[in-house]
Amino acid sequence: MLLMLSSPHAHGGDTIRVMMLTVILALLPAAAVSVYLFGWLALLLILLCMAASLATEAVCLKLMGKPLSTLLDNSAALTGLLLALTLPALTPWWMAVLGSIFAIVLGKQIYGGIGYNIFNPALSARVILLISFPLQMTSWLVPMSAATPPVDLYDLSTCLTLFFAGPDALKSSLDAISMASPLGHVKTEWTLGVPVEGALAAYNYSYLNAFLGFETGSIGETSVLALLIGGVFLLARHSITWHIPFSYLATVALLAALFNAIDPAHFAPPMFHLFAGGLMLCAFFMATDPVSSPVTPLGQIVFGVGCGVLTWSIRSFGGYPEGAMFSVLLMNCAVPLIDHYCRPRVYGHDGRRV
Amino acid sequence: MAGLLYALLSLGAFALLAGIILAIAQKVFHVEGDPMAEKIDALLPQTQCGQCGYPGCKPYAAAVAGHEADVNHCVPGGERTMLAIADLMGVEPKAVEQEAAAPMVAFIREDECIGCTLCIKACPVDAIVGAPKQYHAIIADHCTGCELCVEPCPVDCIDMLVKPELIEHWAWPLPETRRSRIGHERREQHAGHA
Amino acid sequence: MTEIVLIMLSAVLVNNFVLTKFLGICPFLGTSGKVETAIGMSFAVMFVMTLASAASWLIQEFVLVPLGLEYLQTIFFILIIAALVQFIEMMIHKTSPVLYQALGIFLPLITTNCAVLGVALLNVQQEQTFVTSALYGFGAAVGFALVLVLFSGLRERIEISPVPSLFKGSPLTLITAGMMSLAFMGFSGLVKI
Amino acid sequence: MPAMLRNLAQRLGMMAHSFVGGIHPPQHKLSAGLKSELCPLAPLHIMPMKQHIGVACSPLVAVGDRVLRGQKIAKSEGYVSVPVHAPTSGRVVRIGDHAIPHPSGMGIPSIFIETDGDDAVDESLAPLADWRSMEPALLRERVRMCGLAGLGGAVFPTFIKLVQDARFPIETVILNGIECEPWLTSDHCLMLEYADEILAGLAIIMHMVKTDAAIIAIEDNKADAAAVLQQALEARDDLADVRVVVLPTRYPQGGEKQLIYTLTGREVPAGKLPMHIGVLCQNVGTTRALYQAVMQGRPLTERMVTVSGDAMPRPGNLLVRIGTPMRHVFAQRGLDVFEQVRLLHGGPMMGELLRHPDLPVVKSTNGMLAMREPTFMAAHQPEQPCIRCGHCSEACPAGLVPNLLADQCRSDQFERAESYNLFDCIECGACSYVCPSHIPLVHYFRYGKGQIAQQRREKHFAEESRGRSEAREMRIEQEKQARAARRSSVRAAHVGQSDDGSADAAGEEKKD
Repeated sequence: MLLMLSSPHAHGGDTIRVMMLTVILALLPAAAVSVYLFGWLALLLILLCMAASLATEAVCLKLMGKPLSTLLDNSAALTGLLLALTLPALTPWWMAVLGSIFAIVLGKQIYGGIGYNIFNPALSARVILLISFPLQMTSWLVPMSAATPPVDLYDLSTCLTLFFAGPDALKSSLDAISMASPLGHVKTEWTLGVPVEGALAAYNYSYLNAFLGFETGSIGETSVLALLIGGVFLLARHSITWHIPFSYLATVALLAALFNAIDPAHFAPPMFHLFAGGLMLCAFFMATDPVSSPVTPLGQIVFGVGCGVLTWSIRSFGGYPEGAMFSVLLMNCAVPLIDHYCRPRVYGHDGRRV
Repeated sequence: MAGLLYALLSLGAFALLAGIILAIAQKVFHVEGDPMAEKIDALLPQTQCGQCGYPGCKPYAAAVAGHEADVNHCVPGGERTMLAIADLMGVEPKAVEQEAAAPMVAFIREDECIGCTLCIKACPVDAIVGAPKQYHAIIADHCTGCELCVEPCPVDCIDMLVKPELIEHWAWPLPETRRSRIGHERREQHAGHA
Repeated sequence: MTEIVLIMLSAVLVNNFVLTKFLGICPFLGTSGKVETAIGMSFAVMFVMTLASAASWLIQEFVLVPLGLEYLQTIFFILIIAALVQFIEMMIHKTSPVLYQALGIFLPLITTNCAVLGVALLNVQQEQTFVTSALYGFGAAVGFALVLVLFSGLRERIEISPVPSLFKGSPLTLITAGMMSLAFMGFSGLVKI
Repeated sequence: MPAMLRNLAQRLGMMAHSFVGGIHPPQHKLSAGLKSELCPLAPLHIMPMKQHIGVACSPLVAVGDRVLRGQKIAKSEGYVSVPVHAPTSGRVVRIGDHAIPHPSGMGIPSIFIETDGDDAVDESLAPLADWRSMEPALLRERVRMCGLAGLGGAVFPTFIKLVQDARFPIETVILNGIECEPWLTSDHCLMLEYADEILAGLAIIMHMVKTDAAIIAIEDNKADAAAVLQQALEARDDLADVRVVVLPTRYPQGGEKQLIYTLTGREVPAGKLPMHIGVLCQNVGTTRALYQAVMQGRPLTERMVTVSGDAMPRPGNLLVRIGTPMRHVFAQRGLDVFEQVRLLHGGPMMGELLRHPDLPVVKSTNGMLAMREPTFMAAHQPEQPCIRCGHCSEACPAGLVPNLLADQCRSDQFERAESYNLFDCIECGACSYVCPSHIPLVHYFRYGKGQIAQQRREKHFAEESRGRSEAREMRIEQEKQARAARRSSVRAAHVGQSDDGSADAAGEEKKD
């Protein structure tokens, strides 16, 4: 056997598997917080999404005649975990399974498998679910950190009933056990004419709670602290670079600060924007998904700024309370063009090339 | 009745106006010759071999530009030329009818040559030198391998030889990996459309 | 000023003709194979759409309404569009033969691009002024151009991907367009016009 | 992260300059610090007719001729070319094709010399001890005659770089002792043992290009060599403006363009040479060979070769005659069974895989590595899809985006690859080294470059053919017209005989 093998004949030893595993590890703090907040329900959701993703991936690989060992690259598990963390705790089991199938099939395998997807698989599935089931996807369960949680989420049987049979089985309605998320609350109140400060005061909003993750929301997006720990871990392990998270968060913060200074009644303060909704999760784990983000540093900054502008605009003016997911998907569309126009300067060439 | 008249008149007047503007535009933007033919000619290998059924590369280019000929008739150009032309013309690629063989050069066995000059007259690129009653010789660097000289030779003393490969012209092949074949699969798929 | 920005934003993003109103899908799919072609098509459509919406407003206001000929709207608008398309076709043939070849049948087919006629009819429906209808036409064209160019970038990337043979070509193209449309739903409600 | 800190440090002016990208592969310099040894003469030497970049040579000797060490046995056939010399005394036994260390495995014409064991030296070239008073052009001719080509591995004819051009005066000479390839220690060994000769060679180069400033660049994993050179430098009084600069180890620091940027903060513009920005870069091995050529009148017949690798029983640095079969060299260090062993010519990052050990040592052979099959295959795992992590563009010292380039090369989008600056790739291999998907990026670039070169040749040939074809058509047309004109004049003459009046008219027409 003599293949034509070109230099280099040495390799640094990085593998896709380890890179994906690193991201999964980085998500563990956020997952832990989600289990603390939503008890067994969060754990069930995470496990089901991961299992469904792996199973779907296995079926796809089988259908396409690819080796099943590809499963071991951990990418399907990561997609499942990411999807679970973006879902509300009240997501019924079948919706979670459906989402996982969407993520793997429509998000990834249809484009040729790992490395070829154009949109972030987890996010595209999340948006499909949001648009298909708007009620369930915007009902936020009251977490265990609340003063009087309506259901005991640390009780396995309650959670199993809730998960597989829905709130009706517990003889309670969706409304009784759910509450508004801070972003949703502010948006609704604003349409009713209540200024932002008033809305936040009425919500008993506290920055500390939001930072630690005691507000409600999708199970994995609540705790800024846990997500920051994961993000710093990724940065330290060189799994991601600072460009996207930094430019994304900085853009949102700058826009929010600017407009908050102009009209504090309409525009929420920067801290609120940074701590609320899925911004942190998106900035560190979704927008940085290597496959669907630009390759070059300049391109990544452009990408991050674009995400930031879109997120803030949709939150401030749009019909949806949260724009982080949409903004990442929208910027995913622009990645090929960003890659084309934001290439680094090549040695020996000055400035821009044709 | 008046309404109908108005309708007819206004529509007619407007159409007339548009017609006049377009007529002027036609004069201004008149296109001389066929720029596409030249662009296609530049892609052809210029062997002038006539295997496409046209007397040379330029006539074939003109035929393709005029949508009279398909893009896949250039045999020595092979798949790559076909794809380039299809790309330029914005049409679906078609399978090349004949596999392009390895590049060849003609060679005259001098001891058999009778010096009839028929091959010299046949050569489209003047790559054969010689005078009547003298041995003829091929300038290997000029020969396009079109084989047009083989037929006219009355004593069959012209051989087509495979062009020797030079180490300087050696090029790396694609890596032998599964993924590297995607490009080829894509081309094959295009070829399958024909 | 604010109004102008809002009209543009609305036409480009919120009510994007291709991804929200699903008009002009045919050239959107037909000319998005390569970025260069898409850019050429974008400019052609921008030219036709802007001029067509302005001209159709003029015709509507000064010919059709005074003469009570509103029922001839469609014919007149088509006539304007057809003339403009003829004009730009000659222009492109002269200036860029390669683009002319690449656009092929889709260039004359701008005539029947429902987005162009759509914008002219919508302008009349929404009782826009001359300036706003020209702006709306331009905005719609920019929106068309934006998604066309973005989409062509995506398609160039898909082109070199090992897509399962079942989905090769138009199936995946349509799915991707659908995903883009989903993403554009994020803009809904952004501008209330 | 280190890249980020480095960039930051650069911005803040804490570090002078530093090329972008780069990697830190494990050094594996097993043979570092080992004394060089002479490789015993092999019974047969094989001298390929082209061991440099440029035009091949043609033999000057015939089968049966006796040759002496240093005798010119092949002359250069073009400007970018240097002659070949006999490595030892002996008899020419054959002239014919033999495989050379080249990825194609193809052979080129070579001269086979059977060693007679005397090692008698051809003394026809006199030492030029008073080089200081000599014209640079004369010294340059000596460098050419002695067959010098860049011994760092690129083997570009040295004399061409030593040209003096009034428009581009050389300001700084850079002596490249970086040797950033893992495993290799041949330059290191030379610097430790022949510091004086290297400095003397440097002095000659500086005289030839008329400059006083030079920088000797050494990576910090060779601090001992830097110290030795510094000491030798202080012992000389003619090299006052020469500095020894120790750089932090990073691959590919030794790349000419990268090194020039690191040391001077200037980039060699694309398509230009270092000369155009007033810099001359020479490898330490070449510099020592230049010293030997000028001061001792010895053509290039020998070079330092690192023999190493994890399958090598006794790694070391050997002074090997050019043309020595590699099998002979490996045998000196205890390797004579080549099963489950992969042989590399050069370092692991830019070296070529050899198909077998029956190849001659050539001027570019800076190292010969024998790797165990598992070690080797660990670096060549099956290719997986690109996940666009961007590590390759972070590592690229040329500022390219390797993953996009590879996509383009793979799908034959060569025009686009060119517009993405494919030809600015220096093939250092940093991208493939860091790729978590094990994509052989450099291989794709080589494929792309080869295809583009071939297309250019074809295009050039097509244009020439078109010219010839058009000339022929024009000639045929002219002949036809001439014939037609002749025929009509003949006919006119014919008609004239039968009818005088009309003949006159025709004649008048002709006059007009």
